Amino acid sequence: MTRFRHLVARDLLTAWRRPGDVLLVLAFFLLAASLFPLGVGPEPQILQRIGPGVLWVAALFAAMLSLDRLFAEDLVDGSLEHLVLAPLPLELAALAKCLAHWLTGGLPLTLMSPALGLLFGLDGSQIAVLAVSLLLGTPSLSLLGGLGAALTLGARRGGALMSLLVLPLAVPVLIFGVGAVEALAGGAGSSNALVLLAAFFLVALASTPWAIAAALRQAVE
Amino acid sequence: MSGFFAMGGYAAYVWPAYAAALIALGGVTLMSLFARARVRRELRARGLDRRGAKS
Amino acid sequence: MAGMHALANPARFQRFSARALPWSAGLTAILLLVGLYMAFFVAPPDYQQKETVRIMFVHVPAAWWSMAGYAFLAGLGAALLVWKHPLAALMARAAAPVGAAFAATCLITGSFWGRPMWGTWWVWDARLTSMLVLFFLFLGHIALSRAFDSPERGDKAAAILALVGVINLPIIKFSVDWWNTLHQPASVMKLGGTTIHSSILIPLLVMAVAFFMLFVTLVLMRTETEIGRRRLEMAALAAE
Amino acid sequence: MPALNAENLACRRGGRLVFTGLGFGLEQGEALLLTGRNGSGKSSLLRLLALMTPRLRGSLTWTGIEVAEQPEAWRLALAWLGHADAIKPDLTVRESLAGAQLLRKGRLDSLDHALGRFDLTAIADRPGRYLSAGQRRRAALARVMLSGAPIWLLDEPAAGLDEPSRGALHLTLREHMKSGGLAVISTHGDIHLPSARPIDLGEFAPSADALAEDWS
Repeated sequence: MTRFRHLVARDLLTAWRRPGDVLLVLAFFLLAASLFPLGVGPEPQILQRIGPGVLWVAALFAAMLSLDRLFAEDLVDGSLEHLVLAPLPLELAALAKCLAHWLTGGLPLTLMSPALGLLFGLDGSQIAVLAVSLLLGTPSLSLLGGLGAALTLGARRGGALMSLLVLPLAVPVLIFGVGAVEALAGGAGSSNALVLLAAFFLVALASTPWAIAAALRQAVE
Repeated sequence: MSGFFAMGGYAAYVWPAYAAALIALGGVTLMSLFARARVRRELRARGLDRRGAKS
Repeated sequence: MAGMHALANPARFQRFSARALPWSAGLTAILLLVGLYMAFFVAPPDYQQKETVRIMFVHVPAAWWSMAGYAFLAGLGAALLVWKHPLAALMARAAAPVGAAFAATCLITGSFWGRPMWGTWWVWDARLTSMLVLFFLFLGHIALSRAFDSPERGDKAAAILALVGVINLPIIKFSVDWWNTLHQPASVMKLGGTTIHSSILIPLLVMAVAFFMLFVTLVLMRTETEIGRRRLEMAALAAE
Repeated sequence: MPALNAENLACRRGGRLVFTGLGFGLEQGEALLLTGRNGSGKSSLLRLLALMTPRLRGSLTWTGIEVAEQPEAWRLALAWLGHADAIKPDLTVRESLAGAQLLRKGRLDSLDHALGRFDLTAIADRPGRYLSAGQRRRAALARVMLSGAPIWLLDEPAAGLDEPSRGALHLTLREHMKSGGLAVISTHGDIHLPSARPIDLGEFAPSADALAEDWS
């Protein structure tokens, strides 16, 4: 367990010393979200209608942004070899990297989402459910994103290819995430969408680490 | 026969749909045939085709 | 090559496919002709959708075999990763584009089928949207398998993706259906009424088998090509 | 049966058969010096021993047990030095070495002896990005020394080292051997150890027909 905690702490320390990376993700989230009113027009009722969807898509892309550094730097500087050779299971090491990615990516996005909700004129309950849905959904993005990053290690045109691989798999997260906020309007309550988000996370937690480990082993072959 | 092609007035949907299927499936078939021919020609040129290679 | 399966040896596979190809190609052609004839001259127009229902005879088989094709890709992925089956990688490389072509066929014919009823070229119908995501999964598989300098590396990476993809496919399908019920409660392309009358079912089944044979024929042929390509690469490497 | 015994090893990388029929036996306190031209498979052999590159054929046993059967225990017995030094640009030398310790042994021993041996004490708190190549290499060697692992797999450890550092490396290697450790070292003739046996990988290069039978 100390090894797992150490890996997470190491990446957090690196992120702490390079605040630019986290700020870049947050800046992109804000920028992507603010483009839509410019494109669609400032009418409040339109913005409120498309707000949840826009914010979720922007968060999805923002989460993808910071993925290329997840394993690529370790491969280049040689620490990926030491990760593969570490006495802890590679699946656990992969989870540690994804957790660190979430703490420096998904979580800040979630904490920032209320502010952006105001940009779109969302009301209190919508902002609250949006934040909860992001909280439940972004961990899955870190897992799927981690897989995309590991699979494209050493590939040509890694960045764009990674999004092509990850985004189709992330469709359920987007659908349930936005669905949770929109369910409020229908008065049906957003609990079942949130439960589905949590269920997806459990499936991702069960199915992704082995794939990331297998992809990492290939990268050091 | 012309009645047949009219497709009960829906000719504008049925025929393009079948044309699209022909293009997509025919296309992948043709591409596969060309690729096979090209590789076979290259294998023969290098004397590696089945008859030539030690099996 | 430990754990040799009968057809695993490339040369033995090529002898098999050389014999099997003419038969499967011939069978495909015959079935297609029979199926198309029945689709246009035997099957009656649907009382509601009228003649447009004939698009179903191409759309539905394409949908079936693109989904089955992706499951096949995942199976090949498992064969490559778990049993180190040497041919699985080449067959996956051969099958992915065929699967993508079937998915594309399904998407295009589906939009033509929906056109008269909704007046729009693309209908965000649950099945079509899931098929669109499946199409992206095929593209991802093809792009990933070709994204590395070493083909073996690409094959294994794509195999991992296919395995994760096949686990997520039903979840994606469920989420799209769930999303569909949120936005368009009315379901869309009913398969020509509740019970499918045999006059429609038989042509559909014939076309389905025809499409299956087309899939098999293309995969056999393309696998043979991939073996040839890999042999050319080996020769080039050995010559260095 | 030697402590570390390899028989009939064969390895394929990038679709090419790199070597075949390679075998050796290492007792405790012995080292194997891998020599041979570039591309003869020195790094591939090291990576194969570390279970990173898959083994096409052959067996590898440590204390009589096939390593593939208990990979975790085998990895615990290894210290690895690759081409790259695995020194993180944003972490200081001390943090990198302490981290490597934690990752390997799950606990922290004193770093001072290793830092002193490779003359890193003065720059111990400098972030990795400000280190020169030689300094990074010395930090990587310090990590190997700190690992306390019985088997060292070193890929051209002396590359880029100045004279004093090379002396420190030889001293560390001799200490490791004396304490019963083993080492497999790929080198370009810059390692001189009394108890080391050279092995030229050129002798295990695949013959022409060995290559052909692969893709008949």
